[in-house]
Amino acid sequence: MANQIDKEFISRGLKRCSTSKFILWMAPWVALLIFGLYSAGLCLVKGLNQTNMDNRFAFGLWIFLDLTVIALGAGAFFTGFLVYILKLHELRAVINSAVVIGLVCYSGAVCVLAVDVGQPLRAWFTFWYPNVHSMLTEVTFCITCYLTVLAIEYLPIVLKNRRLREIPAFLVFEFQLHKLTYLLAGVGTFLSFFHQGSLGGLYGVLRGRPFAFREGFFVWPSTFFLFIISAAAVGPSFILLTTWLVQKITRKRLVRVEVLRLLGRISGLMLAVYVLAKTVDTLIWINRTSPERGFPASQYYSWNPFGTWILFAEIVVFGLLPALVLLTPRLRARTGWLVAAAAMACGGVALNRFVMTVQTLALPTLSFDRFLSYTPSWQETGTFLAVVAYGVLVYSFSFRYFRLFPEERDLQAAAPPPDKREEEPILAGRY
Amino acid sequence: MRISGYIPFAVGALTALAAGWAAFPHAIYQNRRQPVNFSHKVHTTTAGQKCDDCHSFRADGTFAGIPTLDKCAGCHAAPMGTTAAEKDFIDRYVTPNREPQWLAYARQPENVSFSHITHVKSGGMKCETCHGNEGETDSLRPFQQDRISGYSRDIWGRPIAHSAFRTEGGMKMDDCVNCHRSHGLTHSCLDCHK
Amino acid sequence: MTTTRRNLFKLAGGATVGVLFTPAPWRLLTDTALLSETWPGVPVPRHGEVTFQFGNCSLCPAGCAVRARSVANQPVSLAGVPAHPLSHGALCAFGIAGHHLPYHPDRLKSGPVAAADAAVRTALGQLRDTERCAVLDLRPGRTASWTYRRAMAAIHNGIYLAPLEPVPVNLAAAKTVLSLGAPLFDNWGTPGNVIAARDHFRLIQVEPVESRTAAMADLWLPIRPDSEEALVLGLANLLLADKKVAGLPAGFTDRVREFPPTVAASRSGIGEQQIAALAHELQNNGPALVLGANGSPYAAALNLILGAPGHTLVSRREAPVPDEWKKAAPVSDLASVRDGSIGVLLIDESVTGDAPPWSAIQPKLANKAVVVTFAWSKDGYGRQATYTLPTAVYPETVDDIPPAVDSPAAAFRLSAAWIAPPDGVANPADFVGALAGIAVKDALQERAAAIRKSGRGSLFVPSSATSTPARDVKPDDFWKMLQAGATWIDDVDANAAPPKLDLAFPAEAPNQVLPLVVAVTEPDAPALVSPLLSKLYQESNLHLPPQSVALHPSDARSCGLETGSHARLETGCGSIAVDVIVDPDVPPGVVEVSGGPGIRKICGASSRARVVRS
Amino acid sequence: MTNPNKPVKAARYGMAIDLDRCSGCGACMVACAVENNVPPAHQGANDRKGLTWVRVYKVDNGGEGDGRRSAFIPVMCQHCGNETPCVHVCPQQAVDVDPSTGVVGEMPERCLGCRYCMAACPYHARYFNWWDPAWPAGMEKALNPDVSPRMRGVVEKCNFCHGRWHAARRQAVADGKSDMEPVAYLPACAEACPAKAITFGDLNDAASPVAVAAKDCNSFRLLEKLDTDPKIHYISKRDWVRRIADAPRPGDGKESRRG
Repeated sequence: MANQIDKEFISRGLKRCSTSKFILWMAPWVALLIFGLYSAGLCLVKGLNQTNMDNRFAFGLWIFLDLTVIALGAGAFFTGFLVYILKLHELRAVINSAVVIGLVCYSGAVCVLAVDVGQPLRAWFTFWYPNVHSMLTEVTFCITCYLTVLAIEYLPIVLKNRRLREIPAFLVFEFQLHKLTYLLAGVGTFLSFFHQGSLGGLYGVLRGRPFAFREGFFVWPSTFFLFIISAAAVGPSFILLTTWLVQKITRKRLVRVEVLRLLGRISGLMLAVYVLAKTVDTLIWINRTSPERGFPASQYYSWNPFGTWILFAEIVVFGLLPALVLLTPRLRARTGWLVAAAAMACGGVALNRFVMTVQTLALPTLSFDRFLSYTPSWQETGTFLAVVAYGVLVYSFSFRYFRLFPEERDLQAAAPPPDKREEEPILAGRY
Repeated sequence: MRISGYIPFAVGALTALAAGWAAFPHAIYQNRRQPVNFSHKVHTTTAGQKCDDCHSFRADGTFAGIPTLDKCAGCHAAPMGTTAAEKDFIDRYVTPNREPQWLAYARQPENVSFSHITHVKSGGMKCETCHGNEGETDSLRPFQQDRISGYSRDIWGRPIAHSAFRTEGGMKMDDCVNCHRSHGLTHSCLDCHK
Repeated sequence: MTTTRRNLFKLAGGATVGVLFTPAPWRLLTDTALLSETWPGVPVPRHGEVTFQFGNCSLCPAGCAVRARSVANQPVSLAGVPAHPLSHGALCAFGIAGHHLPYHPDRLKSGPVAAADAAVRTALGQLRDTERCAVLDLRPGRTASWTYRRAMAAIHNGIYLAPLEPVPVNLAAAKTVLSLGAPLFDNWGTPGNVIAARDHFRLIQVEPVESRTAAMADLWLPIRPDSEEALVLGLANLLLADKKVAGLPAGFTDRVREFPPTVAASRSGIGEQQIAALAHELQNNGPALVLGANGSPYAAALNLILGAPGHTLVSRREAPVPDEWKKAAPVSDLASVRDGSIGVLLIDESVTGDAPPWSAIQPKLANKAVVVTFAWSKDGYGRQATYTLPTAVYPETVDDIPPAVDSPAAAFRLSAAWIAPPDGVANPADFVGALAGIAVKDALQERAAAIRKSGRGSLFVPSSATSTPARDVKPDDFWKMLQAGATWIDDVDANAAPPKLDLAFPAEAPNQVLPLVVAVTEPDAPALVSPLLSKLYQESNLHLPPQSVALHPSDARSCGLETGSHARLETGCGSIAVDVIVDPDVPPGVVEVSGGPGIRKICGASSRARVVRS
Repeated sequence: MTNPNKPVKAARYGMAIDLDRCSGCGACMVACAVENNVPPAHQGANDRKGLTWVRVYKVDNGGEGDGRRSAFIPVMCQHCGNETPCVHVCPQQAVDVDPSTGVVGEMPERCLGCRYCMAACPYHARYFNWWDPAWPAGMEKALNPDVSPRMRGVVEKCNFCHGRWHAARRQAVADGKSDMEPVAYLPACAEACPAKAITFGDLNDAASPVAVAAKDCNSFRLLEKLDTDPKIHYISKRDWVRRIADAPRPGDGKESRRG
């Protein structure tokens, strides 16, 4: 019976695993989600003393991962930008998936932020008494607005569902929404542009933390722009990565390999630009910005474990390297290289966000400070795992019932699923 | 789609609107009665007292607010009039020497540092400017307390669609800020907060 | 109109939209935000009239003058009295939050007063002639102390025990101060007085660890642990080279000959030239003063050589007492009491003072002896005593405060009593007085009258910040002013004989096999301190937490200890549980001990210790 | 407030702290907590999760053995005058600089506890309420009515004892003066310091002791190169002490294990 209802929701012509298998796959994630919600609840009820953050480490795991997640979610706006503004129609193959990923990343990040503040009941003050000078205000406004945009972009995907289409009103509504798509893409791009940037600005403006402080144009420090470029660079990489992952887990062909390569190429291009900009910025910072404020840049890297290696890793190993791989057609042609490079690109941005948040706070500012270390408590980790679980659940659900990959049906008709020799992926997670 | 299709929607909307505008503004407050049925009118007219005869300043500039029992007992050791309210007051509070638990309509939240003396002495403001015609009332209105925040309606809660008890109430932060702005006296939050 | 599922959805949708256009959701939003202002559990301070009251802090013998800012007669903050001739407006960290003590969670509020009284009376009745009834007073010289002495004189076989009072010091007269590890800036004497005098003398701190005092000194000589004696002998060797000093015990002069500068230098780790320079400075930049650990005969000998008595070491008259008190029991020393001879022991530890370790008291007790202690908290003698009776704490109790070691003239001031003590606390003076059938209710007033009658000294009135000769004050005003926080200060009598110094050198102590040398670098805390002191040792690491010790990593390793591990501190006088802090700034072979109940009792007398894991 | 026709004289309150007089007794920290209703430590609190608006650090010259010398330095909110780092980052205007006093004010009731300002402050002068405030039974009677206790989850910091500022002005009016005339007010730490190491006053008033001390040749401010224009001036005749104002140099002048 349930099986029957379930089947009715799956779009025509798409092969999806049996209900029981699907439930089997979802169960562990639900468990993880429940655990995460419990730890988040602890932080809300008992207060932030449940975390290992303290007066010096005012930000911790949560902010670092929020920044990372939002950067990875940038695929949504950037792909939208490419498809609807720059008319790269090949990418329509992944746009829906991109929207879902974006939605998941942003909503997840916002939820964690709500736990991260000491008085969530007052969170709305930021909208009522905004301080226009604060980067955080900019972030809050843009992210909330963009989250709404994503929700609206997500609607048509939902409404295209086989059963929901039967309701005429929804059909009409969805049709109307479609007219908006271009506008939404434009607005989304604009908003994302700003909050990705202001997330960078968040640290770039800290005049009191010369390690993070950067000069810039008008009110925006250089990190503002670096974050935008880096986000745009890893967005496609992350979509590439997820698409590939889903293909592996479901053992289906969802998009043409050319699409993945295109994503890789775009990503590589942006990454190259980013690495260049980042290098210039770092040089300016080392030679002018930091010394002018009385902080010789050399001393930042004399505190173990954060030696100069971290700078090298950030720019060369996880920046330049993947960029080169993604830009060389011969390497890009090999899926292994392509995926590996994409993964490295994502890792590079994660590392950058880590340096901006955690290392900034770990470094002493006063001569009688100490270098500080910090390890998140299980409640902190748990709260974040909730977001991961939530992401997987929403994505799996969307994948099962909505058409995230428009080309999927045709591809299934055309070619048999890839090599059978490959052993069963974990959790038998065929949808 | 026929018009009838919208009827349930309209019904829902109207019910919600009615409830939200008519019922809610009253439901949010709980009405508490004052311990004694005190008449400002009698004291200001018949007894011919001024506000600051009872609501006085201390030497350190702090405001005594509602007078304590001994102040009242000064006159009301024995009944001066014939009203039941006075007799009741003497029996229940003066004789057993028990402080009545007055509910202060206008007490600001703990985080506000309001200096009466500054406003009255160097600001030259009248009591009525903020407290309205409190001094002429013949009986104490019920103390309206917000069920959630616990604040008195006089200092918190804008008149919702004129369902408010009184509309002149000049003791909300906005009222303070407006007046200070008009006098060019706003410097920072900590001017008035503590 | 059928109620299909779809229609219900529509209804709900309509309601949702409708509500958004009513004040309800928005008002709930703001109200919950306001709820977070009046956050549950956050107390609301009491409001009322602000008044200022004056008094004196009785937490330690310094007795600093205090001005309390009270709201509705409840002190909410304390401050010093700037013009005060003794305390110069200073208050220490303990004193500044003294008004919190009555609310301390560990404070004793009630005890078996009646039972203890009965037990003591029966015990007194059954005392054998060889057994004695003793009062142990931690802070002699108070009016309460006189009550004890009177009572002990009245009671058969009564004896009054108190620690020896150190010879008073006149810091103002000193130009060079050599401190052998005396914690001059950790509530030694009267903090305000030390600071006021500080600008006029040169301070040389000889101490193995860099204590706060060492940090404030003009010269800090990091000496090898437990070798102050060698340094003193070396200095004496140089100073005695060209002159004879009367009154030095023969044994000492012989020892001195064994300590030419070379020996002293090699023993103490302080350079030969340094020692020579030190000797030269002490001799030529006088008057000099040597401060040692409590009653160190070596410091005393050096003072004698430098001619300190009469200049920087003075003899002090006691504040006058009524004549009928004169026939009170003499002050005797615990050591002089025969072992197993005390049948009834009454201990007044409601005041801080240097308390003998239990290991010193215990042998003096007869078997089945009744021990009653008057205390603020269970710590201290409470563990061993038969009865622990709660007393009023500062600022609840009216008592007088005898002058501190650095006050050259006698003084008489009353401790502040701003807060009503809880029912069920005992007043030790009343208790002991009642045993001897003496009414002591007005003892303070009687003594005040006696002081006023003597016509000596002057009275400082804090409210007006003026000093007037006592004889110009009307007798009843005198008492009133004292109650209002005034201080009577005796005038120094010019023709007083120089004080006798105690040069009794201890017989070579059987040197214990205790590896570590105790360094006292924290002020000795009173029995209770305000919970806010956590700012100093928990929420920052400015001070050592109470009941803790600091060790050099090497020592810690050899004891198998690390930061945070629980251990026992063992000295010749007993042992106590402590927490360990490993700190590379502590020199090897030294254990820094914190303040806190009991820990000083076992460290005061003996200077060596051992830390063992527990 | 004042009668409008009376011009408001802008003050710039600041401090000069003589580090050569500070013996690290901690009286200022306790006095501050008493005055500002800072709760005692929760048993889980440590020196990184505690609440103390002024913190006295023990600093040393990095020498070993005999060469080692220590000093004590009280660090409270430095009340930065130029582009105050914390003011610009607060998303909801919970922090502001009072133009009439120069005091950087923190509004716990407006704060949502995002702690961005703490990350922005180079002096670590801001503290977060990690726990619900709790006083031993009865001790709440001794709270100061001029300062409202804070709730859990908000940031708080030194505001030069603003409660005393209010009280002083109230008193001034009661005495028939205008409340905007320079009133006699002294923060708790300055009043409590037994060594009289803390001078407090109006830096705009060139004759005031604090303004004079601030111009002393031995006076310095922490991390002056950050160009935040702090109003807390430190004074020391010892060169190595003056050097602690600079940026950290790994290896030397590190914070001592205790202090």
